[in-house]
Amino acid sequence: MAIFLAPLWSVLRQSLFDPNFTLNGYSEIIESHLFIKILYNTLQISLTAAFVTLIVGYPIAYHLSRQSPRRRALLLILVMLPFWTSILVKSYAFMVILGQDGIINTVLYSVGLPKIQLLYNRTGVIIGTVHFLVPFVLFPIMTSLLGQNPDLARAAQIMGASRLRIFLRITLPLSLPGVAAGGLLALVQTFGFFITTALLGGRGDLMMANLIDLYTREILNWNLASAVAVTLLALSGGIIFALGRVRGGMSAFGQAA
Amino acid sequence: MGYVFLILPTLIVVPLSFNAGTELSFPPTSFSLAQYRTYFFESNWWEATVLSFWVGIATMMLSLVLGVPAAYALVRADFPGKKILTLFLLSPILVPVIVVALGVYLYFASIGIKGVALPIVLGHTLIAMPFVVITAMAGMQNVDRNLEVASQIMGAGRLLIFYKVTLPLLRPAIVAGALFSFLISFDEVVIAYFVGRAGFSTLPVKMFGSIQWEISPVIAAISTLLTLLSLGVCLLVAATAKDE
Amino acid sequence: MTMIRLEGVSKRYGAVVALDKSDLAVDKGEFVTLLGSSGSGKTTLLNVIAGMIAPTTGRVLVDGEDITSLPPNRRNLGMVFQNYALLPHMTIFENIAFPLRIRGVSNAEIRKRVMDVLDIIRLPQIAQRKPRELSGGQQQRVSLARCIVYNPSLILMDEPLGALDRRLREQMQVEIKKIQTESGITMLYVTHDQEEALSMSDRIVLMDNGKILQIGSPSDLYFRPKSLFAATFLGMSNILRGRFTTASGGGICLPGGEEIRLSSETPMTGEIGCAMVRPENVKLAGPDAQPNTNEVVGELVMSVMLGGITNHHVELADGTRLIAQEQTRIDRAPPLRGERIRLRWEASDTIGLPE
Amino acid sequence: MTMIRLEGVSKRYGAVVALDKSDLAVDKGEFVTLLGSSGSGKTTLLNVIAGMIAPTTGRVLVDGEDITSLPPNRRNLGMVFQNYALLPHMTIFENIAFPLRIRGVSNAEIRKRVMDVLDIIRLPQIAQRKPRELSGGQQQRVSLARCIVYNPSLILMDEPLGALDRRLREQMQVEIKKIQTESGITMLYVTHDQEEALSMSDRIVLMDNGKILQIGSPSDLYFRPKSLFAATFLGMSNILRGRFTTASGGGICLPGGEEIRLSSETPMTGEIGCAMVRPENVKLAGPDAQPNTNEVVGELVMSVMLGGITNHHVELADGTRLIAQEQTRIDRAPPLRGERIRLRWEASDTIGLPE
Amino acid sequence: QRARAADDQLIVASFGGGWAASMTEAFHKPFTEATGIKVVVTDGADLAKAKAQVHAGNIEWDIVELATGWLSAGARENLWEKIDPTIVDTSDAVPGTQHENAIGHCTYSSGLAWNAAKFADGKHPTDWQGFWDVKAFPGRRGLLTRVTSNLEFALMADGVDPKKLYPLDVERAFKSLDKIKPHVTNWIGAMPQTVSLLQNNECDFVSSAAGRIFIAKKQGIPLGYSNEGVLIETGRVAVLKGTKKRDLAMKHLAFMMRPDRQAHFATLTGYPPVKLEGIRLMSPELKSQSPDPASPKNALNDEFWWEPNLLALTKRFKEWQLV
Ligand SMILES: Nc1ncnc2c1ncn2[C@@H]1O[C@H](COP(=O)(O)OP(=O)(O)OP(=O)(O)O)[C@@H](O)[C@H]1O
Ligand SMILES: Nc1ncnc2c1ncn2[C@@H]1O[C@H](COP(=O)(O)OP(=O)(O)OP(=O)(O)O)[C@@H](O)[C@H]1O
Ligand SMILES: [Mg+2]
Ligand SMILES: [Mg+2]
Repeated sequence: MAIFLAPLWSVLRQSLFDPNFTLNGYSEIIESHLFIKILYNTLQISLTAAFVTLIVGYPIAYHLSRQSPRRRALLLILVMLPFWTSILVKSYAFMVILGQDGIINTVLYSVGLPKIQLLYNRTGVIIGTVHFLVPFVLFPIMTSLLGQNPDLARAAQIMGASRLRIFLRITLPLSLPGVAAGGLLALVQTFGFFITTALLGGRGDLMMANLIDLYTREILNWNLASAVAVTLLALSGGIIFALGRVRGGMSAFGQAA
Repeated sequence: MGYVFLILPTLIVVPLSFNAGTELSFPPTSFSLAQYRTYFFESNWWEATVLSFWVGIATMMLSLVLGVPAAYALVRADFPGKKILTLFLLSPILVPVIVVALGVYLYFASIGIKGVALPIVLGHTLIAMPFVVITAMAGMQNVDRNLEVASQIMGAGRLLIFYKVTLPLLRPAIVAGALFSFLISFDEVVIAYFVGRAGFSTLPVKMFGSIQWEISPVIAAISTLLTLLSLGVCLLVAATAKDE
Repeated sequence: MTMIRLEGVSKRYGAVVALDKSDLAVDKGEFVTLLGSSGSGKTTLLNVIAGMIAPTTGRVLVDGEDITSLPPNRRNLGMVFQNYALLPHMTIFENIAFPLRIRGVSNAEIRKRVMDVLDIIRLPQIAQRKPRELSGGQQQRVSLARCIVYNPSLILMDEPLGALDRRLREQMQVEIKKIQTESGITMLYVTHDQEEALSMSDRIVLMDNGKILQIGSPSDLYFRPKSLFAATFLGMSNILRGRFTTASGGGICLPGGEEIRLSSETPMTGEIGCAMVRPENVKLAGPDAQPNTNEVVGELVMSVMLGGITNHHVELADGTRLIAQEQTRIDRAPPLRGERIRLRWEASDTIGLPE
Repeated sequence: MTMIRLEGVSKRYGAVVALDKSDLAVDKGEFVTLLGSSGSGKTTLLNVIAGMIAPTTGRVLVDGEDITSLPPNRRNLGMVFQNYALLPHMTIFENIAFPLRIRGVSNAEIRKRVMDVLDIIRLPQIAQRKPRELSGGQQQRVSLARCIVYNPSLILMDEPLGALDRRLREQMQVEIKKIQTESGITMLYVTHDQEEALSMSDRIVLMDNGKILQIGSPSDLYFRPKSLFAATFLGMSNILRGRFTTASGGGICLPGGEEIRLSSETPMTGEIGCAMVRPENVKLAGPDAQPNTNEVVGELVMSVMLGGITNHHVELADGTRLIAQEQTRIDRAPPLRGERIRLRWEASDTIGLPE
Repeated sequence: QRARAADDQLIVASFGGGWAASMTEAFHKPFTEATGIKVVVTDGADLAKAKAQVHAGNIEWDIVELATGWLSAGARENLWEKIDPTIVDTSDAVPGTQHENAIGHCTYSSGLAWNAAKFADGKHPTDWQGFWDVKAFPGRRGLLTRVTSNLEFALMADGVDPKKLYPLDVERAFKSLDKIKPHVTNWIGAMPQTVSLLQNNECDFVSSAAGRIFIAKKQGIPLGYSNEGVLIETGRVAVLKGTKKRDLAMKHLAFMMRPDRQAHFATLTGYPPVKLEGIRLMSPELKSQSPDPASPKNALNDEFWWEPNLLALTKRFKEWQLV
């Protein structure tokens, strides 16, 4: 418990004392245009990335859950690959794939389509972030898919339900706890991301964590850094609560539909 | 599709690792094992890897030992402030890791925890445990309450039920949590760097050091080796997994 | 000697009253059956005793001690679940061995005892399978085995034989009864099968709609039902509505004017009530039979052959349906549909009941 | 007109033969019951027809078309699961409405039809509850409702009434039978209850140990069992072992020397075999009764009262136990334990069976 | 662990990688050979960690390599020991490279780089005016996403005399930046990316570091780097406040001021010495590749002007970036 309290406590204290009690950090955040904008950015990037991650991760999790244990183990190797490669090397690899002379654009160009800018903008940030996050959403979803009673899907199938309907009305609703857990893991992590944005983002892609990093390590203004961190913490806490609501709301929606 | 997205960057990285010289370049201009030689024989890469492994494994153990019972309590028990406590347990991953690292560092310095690996393990556990908690909590949704009650009626105490009934049923979630906590530790730079001591760097810290100025292709070699390693482990698991 | 006593126990789920305020006392070594229709609160009552559901009101006492808030694992009882509750990750052997391991029984002893109960439930060959590799009835038997293997002082069974065929069911009934009488275990047994309740129980607790309606020995309940529900729930019954009279002992006057004589006097003279007679006591009178006191005439609606027995359904002029039960004969032509039939029975077989 | 035909269908799980090579044909509009002991392969057979289990060998044909590899949702059938398989995240209303929504039925129509079946299963008030808020029997009924609500052309039911008490069960039997006859649906019905099988079926498929033993009408199976298993499984039976003789038509000679006459001739003269007689055909002869052809003497072991019927268990000198079933009388003193009893029955009630 | 506490050992916090290897090669190894004192290099020098050590009184590093801005920021937090002039000889050095809290042991520069395979001479800008001139030199531009050096480049592009940049005219700098903003396709987050972006044709002209380009060129990657309009900074090393081995550390600093060592370092990295004697020891070829601090087209960075302004300007720069 102490090791949980310690960092939090020291962050809170740093945000309020410098070395005497001050609210400068917070007042700066509230007044500053920059913070509001970056906050908005952060939310936008995080939510988009988490959402896209779920969209990308769910089919993979679904596919994995339908495999025999042996094949699943084999496929999991593929899924875990992104973990083993450092983000800088990965950013290089992304450049080879998605860059203006990259594989994708070369293919597009050769079939007469215009090249598209996939890196060094919001798209790049999302791609990089999603790539890192997919394994995180995959496991919770897969776990909840594997835990489902197969008789339920079978019963629905006998009643004549198509695969799509079984998926939408049974498999998906029953896997929502896993989706929520995965989404939470993904979302919460993006709040702390900064290397990805710095490497693959464009001019406007600044996140709170970039700022905190800057203040902590280069400007040494720990008071301000902590104030930003506390704000971020409060924010993500709020989002989690809101998400909890939505989840309740979602099952209510399922009943009504 | 999804799989392609996940593996494509790795497919690029592997050839990068066989390039000679100290710059990345694709497609590779030469073939050599120079990067691997560097990794195995120069500037403590190997020691850093070993340290990272031990830290990763210790973090995994500790996160599981603390995180799984915590998740169990959070799902099964009913007490006021449950949500707040959940949030509190999750807080280390809600705060950018640099802030956590600072807090941990100052705290350990103040209570005088010494040693090479212990502070890193504690710091990593802090950020890895929330993952274990979340995955285990999601897994608990699939554990039939009735089974626990049935065991209780047969006379099993809470602890025994937890070990003999809940844990085995939670196994997939725990495996995922274990994997996460290991990987998070194995991948983590900032905390390992802050609370680590001079001369004892974990692999990511060492890699981070070597990419400030240039992206050394050694890193591509390391990525390739780790990929191969995980491949080996998973093949082993796959070979032993029962086909049901 | 009273072992379990429930005092004013009830359970509500929001607006749903799953169990109304109930009192019940079970003696040591007694075999008590909870009998009632689906949704009548049997499982709820059992779960309160097991400690799995906290009652909304009331207390549960064991040997005079209040255990209402004692956790299930400290109550030393055994339970067979309606939905089996087998541990999916363990083999059948390990499932059954589980309570023994909790009690620190030696490995050799565990082996022996598990194998013994597997013989009792007639599944000696499935020890190494997982629960999901068994059929429904097999799982139910394993659940039973897991409960009797460790001889708890009180066993709660929730429809332990519900998924078994009659033959196996009867064999299992005998085994359970044997275990119970030999070891003097107290048993609280839930069933929806009247025959099972009648043949196994020392006492039957008849439940309906969350309420205990009558508690008594099997023949009490069968021959002296206190309510129309009890009469109709246990076995088939023919009900004739009418007005009670006191003329010579006790009787009931049917709407058609027939007077039906009852086995005993009725205190409710002049009120609307029923006469109940069991189908097996109703005879088809041949066309040449003498008139009888308790006799009605109707039209044969159908005859249903149920193995050794055939039921003749007869509809009276006022629409009341009666059933006469006879032993099946293939050598004799059954009466035809629509035929006029005379039904008769003894006054001593007729019971008066309030509406 | 044959609707379903199974040709050489079998299912193995590793070394376990869940279903041996089986052939079966079911006509359109027929009510066929699979009857068998626990683990005999009933659920397996049903699942093969439903398409949930791929058979190891054999083909399934519907209307002459091979559907062995057709997915379940294209077979247009309904199924009631032994473990209910209700969707936990939907209300009861939504569970029952589910197959209707699949078929694009309008909302108003869905409302009406769901409410109608809720009435049929006698649970009109639970529409808004979740499955886990129901008792076992209530869940089973909902599962039944969900299946009949959309009138599939073939319904498979796996012990749909197993968790219900007799009264409700009989009501449900009537409802199911009504639905089936009125709409001409073909039904394949699994039960472990002989009475249910006998009273509901057009034909019964008797199964044991993964094999189909006999297929026939209820009275075929009851009165003309082809095997000892069939004889003993359907209803109670008394079995007397001996050696077949041909003396005057057909008979069997018991070890004690008594000659038992059979209803028909036996081709197996000289071989060891059995004579079977139903308990309800066995009478307790009073001490003054005339000697009879089929008559044995034994000692009364016990008398069990089962509601309207009492079973007298009698042990012969060679240890064979016979049961004589009589209607229960409270006005007459029952015979005492250990009393010597003479049992008799008609030759026409006696069937010869191979060992 | 116990060995580290030994008196005959110094701990140097370094940036790591190839840089650390060169530092070891040029300074630490010869120092150990000469004195028998072991030098342990630990990766990832970091100002925040330095501050944390001093704050917690838990000193682990003896010597710290300083990145841009650290000297002044650390001085504000009082993190550095004063250089002991009785031990360290800081005379005969390029003016402005030495400080009471740190020595300078090399200079490095940031400037303009391009893909030499794609742009022949004359087709690419060679100074910041050219970089700003999008008509004369069409192409995609990349700048590092930080306020420092960008303001200087903007002013030089706007015609301010490189020798009279400080105090910076901030308003003018941002106005100048406004002009180039639409043409900057890449805001680069990490130094190594500058090379890979050129190499993979993601970008045509970038601001990068001389040493970075030097190493890449050695690997045969076709890059160009202009020695005009560069911003020259000093590579510094300081002693962490409160170390128990202050004297030993000073001795090592003194060793690092040796001209021959600095010249050796230059051959490894391309970073020229600060000792004038060292510069004279450089090969002519290397000398021609190195920016000349004395050239009127080149500027010298003044991090002490930056220190009090950094927080506010960073904020302003990020804000400017976002809109
Ligand atoms: N997955 C499986 N693996 C191995 N054996 C199995 C599996 N599923 C069923 N069996 C076996 O196959 C046999 C037939 O099972 P089935 O479920 O068809 O029986 P059933 O007739 O429905 O019995 P019940 O009345 O008890 O439900 C049983 O002995 C059972 O143990
Ligand atoms: N969690 C719940 N929420 C709401 N109502 C419930 C809940 N659990 C049970 N009930 C209701 O309480 C009543 C009694 O249920 P119980 O399970 O005790 O019945 P039962 O006698 O065991 O029936 P069965 O023979 O069908 O198993 C039922 O009407 C049921 O619907
Ligand atoms: Mg129940
Ligand atoms: Mg079955």
